[in-house]
Amino acid sequence: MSLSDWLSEPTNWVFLVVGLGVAGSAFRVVTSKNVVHAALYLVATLGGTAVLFLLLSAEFVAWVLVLVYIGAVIVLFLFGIMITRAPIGYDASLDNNRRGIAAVVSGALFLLMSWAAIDFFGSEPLQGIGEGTSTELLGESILGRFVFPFEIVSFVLLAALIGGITVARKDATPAESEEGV
Amino acid sequence: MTLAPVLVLAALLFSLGVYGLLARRNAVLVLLAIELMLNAVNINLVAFEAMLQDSLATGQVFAIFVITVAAAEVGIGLAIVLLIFRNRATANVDEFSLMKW
Amino acid sequence: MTNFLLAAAEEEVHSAVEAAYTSGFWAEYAWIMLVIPWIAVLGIIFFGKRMKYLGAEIAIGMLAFNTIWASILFILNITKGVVYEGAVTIAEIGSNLIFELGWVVDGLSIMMYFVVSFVGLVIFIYAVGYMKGDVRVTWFFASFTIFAGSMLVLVGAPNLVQLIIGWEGVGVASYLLIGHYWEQKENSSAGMKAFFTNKVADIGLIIGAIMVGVTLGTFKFSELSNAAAEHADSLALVAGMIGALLFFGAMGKSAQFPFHIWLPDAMAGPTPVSALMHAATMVTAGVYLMARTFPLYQNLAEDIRPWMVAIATITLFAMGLLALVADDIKKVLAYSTVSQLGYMMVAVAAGGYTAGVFHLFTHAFFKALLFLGAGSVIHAVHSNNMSDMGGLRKDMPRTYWTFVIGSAALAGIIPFSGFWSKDEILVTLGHEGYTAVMWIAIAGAFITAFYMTRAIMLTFHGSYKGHGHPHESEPVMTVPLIILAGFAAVVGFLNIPGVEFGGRGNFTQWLGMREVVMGDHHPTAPDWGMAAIGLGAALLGVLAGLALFARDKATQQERDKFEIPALYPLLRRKYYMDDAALGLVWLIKAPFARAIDWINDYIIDGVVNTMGFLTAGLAQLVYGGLDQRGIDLGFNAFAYASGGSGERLRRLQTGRVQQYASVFVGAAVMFVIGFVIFG
Amino acid sequence: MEWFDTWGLSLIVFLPLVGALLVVLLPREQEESHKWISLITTGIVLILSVVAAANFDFGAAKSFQYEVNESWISAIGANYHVGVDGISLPLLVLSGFVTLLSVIYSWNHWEEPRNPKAFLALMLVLLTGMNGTFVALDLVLFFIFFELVLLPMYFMIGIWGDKSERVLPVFGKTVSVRLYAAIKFFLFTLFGSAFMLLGFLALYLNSADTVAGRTFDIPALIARAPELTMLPVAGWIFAGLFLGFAVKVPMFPFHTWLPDAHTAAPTVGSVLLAAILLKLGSYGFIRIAIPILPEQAKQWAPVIAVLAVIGIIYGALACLAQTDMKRLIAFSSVGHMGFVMLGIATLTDVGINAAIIGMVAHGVITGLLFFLAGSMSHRYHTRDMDRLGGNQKLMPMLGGILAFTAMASLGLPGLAGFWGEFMALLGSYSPLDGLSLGLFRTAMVIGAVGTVLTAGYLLWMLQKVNLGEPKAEWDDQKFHDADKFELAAWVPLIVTIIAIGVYPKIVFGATTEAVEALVKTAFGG
Repeated sequence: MSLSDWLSEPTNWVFLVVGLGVAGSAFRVVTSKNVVHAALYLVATLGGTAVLFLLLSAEFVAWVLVLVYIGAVIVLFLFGIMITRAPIGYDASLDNNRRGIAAVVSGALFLLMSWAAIDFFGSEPLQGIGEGTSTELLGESILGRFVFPFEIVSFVLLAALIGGITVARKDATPAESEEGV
Repeated sequence: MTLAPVLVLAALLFSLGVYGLLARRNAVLVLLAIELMLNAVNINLVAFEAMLQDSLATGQVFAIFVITVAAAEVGIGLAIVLLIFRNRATANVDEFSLMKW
Repeated sequence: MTNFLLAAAEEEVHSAVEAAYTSGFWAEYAWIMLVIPWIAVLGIIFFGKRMKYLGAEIAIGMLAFNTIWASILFILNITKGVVYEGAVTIAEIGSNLIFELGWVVDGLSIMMYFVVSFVGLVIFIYAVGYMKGDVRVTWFFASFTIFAGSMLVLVGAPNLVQLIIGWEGVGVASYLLIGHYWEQKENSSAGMKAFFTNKVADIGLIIGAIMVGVTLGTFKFSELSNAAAEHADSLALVAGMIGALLFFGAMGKSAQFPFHIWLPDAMAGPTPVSALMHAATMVTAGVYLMARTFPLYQNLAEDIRPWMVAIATITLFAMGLLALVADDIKKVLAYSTVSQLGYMMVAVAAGGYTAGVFHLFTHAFFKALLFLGAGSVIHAVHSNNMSDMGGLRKDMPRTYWTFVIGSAALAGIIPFSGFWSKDEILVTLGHEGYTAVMWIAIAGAFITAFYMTRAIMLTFHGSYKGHGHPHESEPVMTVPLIILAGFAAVVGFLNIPGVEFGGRGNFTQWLGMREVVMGDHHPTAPDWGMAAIGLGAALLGVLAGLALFARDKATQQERDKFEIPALYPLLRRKYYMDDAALGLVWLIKAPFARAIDWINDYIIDGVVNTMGFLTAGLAQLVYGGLDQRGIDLGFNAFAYASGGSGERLRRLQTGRVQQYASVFVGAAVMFVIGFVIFG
Repeated sequence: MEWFDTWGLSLIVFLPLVGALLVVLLPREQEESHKWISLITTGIVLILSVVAAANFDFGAAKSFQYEVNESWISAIGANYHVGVDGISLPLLVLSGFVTLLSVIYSWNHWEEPRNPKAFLALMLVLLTGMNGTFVALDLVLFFIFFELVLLPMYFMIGIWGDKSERVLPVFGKTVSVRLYAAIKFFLFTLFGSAFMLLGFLALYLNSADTVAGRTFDIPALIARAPELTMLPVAGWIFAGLFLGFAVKVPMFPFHTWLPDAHTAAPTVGSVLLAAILLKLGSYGFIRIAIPILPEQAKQWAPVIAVLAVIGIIYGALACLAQTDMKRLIAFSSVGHMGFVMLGIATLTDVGINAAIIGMVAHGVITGLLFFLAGSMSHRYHTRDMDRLGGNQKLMPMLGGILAFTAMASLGLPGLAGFWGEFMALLGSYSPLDGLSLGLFRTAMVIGAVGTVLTAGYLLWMLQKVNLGEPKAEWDDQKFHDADKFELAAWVPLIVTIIAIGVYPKIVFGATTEAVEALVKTAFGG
């Protein structure tokens, strides 16, 4: 499939625009010198991802992503940032001094994974795009075939909730002395 | 629309996540990077689901699970960061050193 | 070389002698002598402080009792002959190793019982006067009694193990009494030196005893003697080694060169201690051991005897020279003692059992007398140094005359006791073919007479150089002097060849050990030629001493330097032996011990601690992951493993959390790439 | 007395546990009752041990007496099997004896943070562990008691130990002396006993061809020794047992926990540690390692002998470099246990008898030395020998006892310490047939040199601590000499030292036959 063929499809244009946006904002998430900005860039990334999900006809997941992530998690993050009084604004010390290694490693990882993706699924067409997955199917699937993992996840969530409260409670501070042997 | 570009995008997000994980000092930012990586996984799941057209929509189901777990992880992770910050007045990963022998 | 056992006649004589001996009540209950000193020790420790003489009564009473008992045995031995051996088994290991405590009563041990008890009694009485007003009279008598008890255990020992018990016991008593004035470090160091030197020599005694025990299956002297007499094959193989080792042990206690170094320092103890232990009895324990095991040397361990003779000869001559330059009167006597011990040892080593033991016997009296006399002088002038004395003849007539008698006996002037015993040694040496050694011994006699004349001149003649007005000591001290002087004068007659007392010949016959008939050379008539040579040497020494020291001179050092300039530095430094010994001890204590300590703390413990830290790090790694404080494994485990070793290190290591992750991810990538390319 | 024949030993072992329970149940304020309960319990235990010794059939010392063999964990064939023979009897009596004296001594000697209740309870638990180890005839039982001993001692050191801090060499870390020592002690022993446990399991797995027949029973394993010792893995099994016991003894180079633990431990802790705990290791060698794997014992004997001799010299030299009195005494244990191990390494009846009497003698002598060192540091508040001196003048009675004990420790003939040393040397002059004569005789000579060094450091210690004029810093202080509780604890030890020294048959009477039988079974002849 040539580039012109690919470009002749309108959804691909949409994907291109959204994908570049996602990639760009994701890049800013990990490079921004401002904690709040980083969090907001993550919002953009996630929003882009939601659009992508819509393109891939996964509406339900897309809305879950928007609601849970953008609605809850990011808010949590912002709270965390506020509470830890991370400097809101430019802060050069947000990165450590091993960015080079990190860049090389992640670059290599990226090359490897994209090579693998292209090599194995290079021209795999995506069928049925735009048809949409019925929420009913998802519901049946989750509460039918996957009910057990679902229950476990709910437990994990509960445990995380309780754990988070326990850990962050003010009076549950660890012993003052760390003189242990 | 083909699969490969989506996968490449996911790989890019994952790699950026790894970069953030390795290069960031602030614990909150490290958590953000982890979110990026999880998100890349989600994209993969959904994309493969779109390719395979599974009758159970397994990919999407698992994407939802991942989102749930990610939420849990963020919750507990931030709680820890908070706690450490309260005791140590820093959220920098390389200054966490709670135990001495 | 006399082989005293004529193989054919041996059995016959042996049984005949055995039949003639009797035991009787006094011998069968002789263990009482060995036990009551220990009861006395307890009595002194618990009740001594409350008594009028602070416990001396108990000690003296005990020794008086023992003296009577020993005298009875002595008389029985002279008239009838006494032999008895009894023992209590204190341990049996398997069937072939038996430890016993017991008592042996025969000529040799009776002689020693008598010497220890009698001389001890006299010296204890003297000590009551000498120690009056001392800081620790009770403790002094307790230790002294420990000594008496140990010495009796030693001489009464029927086996080597008991001998070792007594041997170390007298060593401890010596340590305690030399360090009696332990407030000064020199004194306690002298005690330590004595104990330590002896302990080194004891290695020989202990290993020798072990070899005897393993080879013969018993530690008994009687068995040892029988085995030696019968040339037991098993014993013959190791006899030379055993002989050398036992002699090594004896060298320590009897202060033979080069173990003599402790004895002069031992003079730090109170004078009665020097008199009884470091002159009369304890130091002769080595000679006693040689005499006890004499058959071994006589029959099996012949090849080491020349070495023994050589060591004893060095001792008797070289140590006599040291007595020439000492200023401390007790040191003069101490070196003299070492020299005389050399005489005893040379006699025993050359094969003169009787000669050696007889000299031991006479020496006990006259040397104890000399020490007590010196003590009396020291008591009067409050100084040990002869440079603080002089002219005491008029102030202390009784001390003077007894001292002169003692000196005459020591120097070998006829008819005092030393003459007879020394003469017998010279005769034995001549007879056994050690002619060169004999001439050295004669030269030694010259030196002996010389230094004793010097001591008398410097102490009792000339003008008084000390402070205050010296007075004659009180009777409690002078009466013992007179008693000992009497004995020192006459005991020599007991062994005039050909002269008999009682019913059983003279000293030579009384000493006969029960196990084997002593066949060493003992002349039947006096050897007047040898006597003349020996006496001549002694008189020459006296004359030389008079010539040099009759005139009063300003200081000690001046005189010495003037007279013997070449030898002086060497002798003043005691042949550098003490320095060598100190160097050795320092070497062990400082670099060696410190090195070991360093190795322990840094290397062995270092390894241990490293393992500990690593393990703890690992534990923290695991624990950290589970910690309820929620410390995230991925973030901090490595940080914990690294431990809190400084801010800088910590930063570096915490950095490694992410560094490790980099490596981890990078490695995974590389691995997959490699797998893709090559797989 | 029929019940005694069967349950007497169990009473000796578990009565202290009951006592500990009582102590724990009573409220903390009732110190007097705690003390009395402990005293009565240990007293009864000692009396029972003495009764056991009195009723002991010395004619049959080689067989186990008062034996009880009940099924316990049938799934793995572990039995509750206890009994004493001539080898364990002296040690059993010793442990009751020393513990009783420790309780008496403790009456008015408490280290901070006092808490007599906990301390006494731990001491009683310790007694259970020690007695249990000496009577256990089943490997599982043995292991449990062997490990049970660790805990109370760990807490004793960790809680009542030295409160100061020290800087570790090499690492430059500052650690709390007591915690460091406690953990080191615990980990070291645990490290060794892990290997020991592996050895036990390997023995169990090879103890029979069928699963049902497998057993942890020590006499049964000894009976099977000829097959066991031929196993290909037997060498590894012995190595495991060796490691476990050698750490406990401790042998060079596994000894470094000992000086730290002794120095840091409270007085009574050091006493019990020196007097009894160290004996568990050498007892294990005699009871388990040698009779079950005789061939391996033969192969390892030269190694043990060499390590023992190194320990003797090493300990003595290390002593000479110490400035801390307690640490010096601790290092002296390394040397003395070296003699014990040298005796064991000879694999002869003489040598093993030497080891047992050496163990008993070291128990009473070094125990007493630690009592004295503890009492002295109680009064001077320092153990630095450079600051001490003139103790004989300040406290004549205590100084006299110290001098006596030092003399006993240096192996003075006529006192208890002599026999162990002398007979160990005697044994190594003629070790078991097949062992290298040259090596063992060299070991004998070096060991004899070791006695000289031993005398050296003990006399040196006496000179520094006891003799001389007291330092100026003590001028205006009042020192009270040994009090009645101290004397009550020490005099029995002194009497024992003299009694064993003069009449070693007290110990040998029980051991000889048992040891002879052991050697004969293991090595024939």
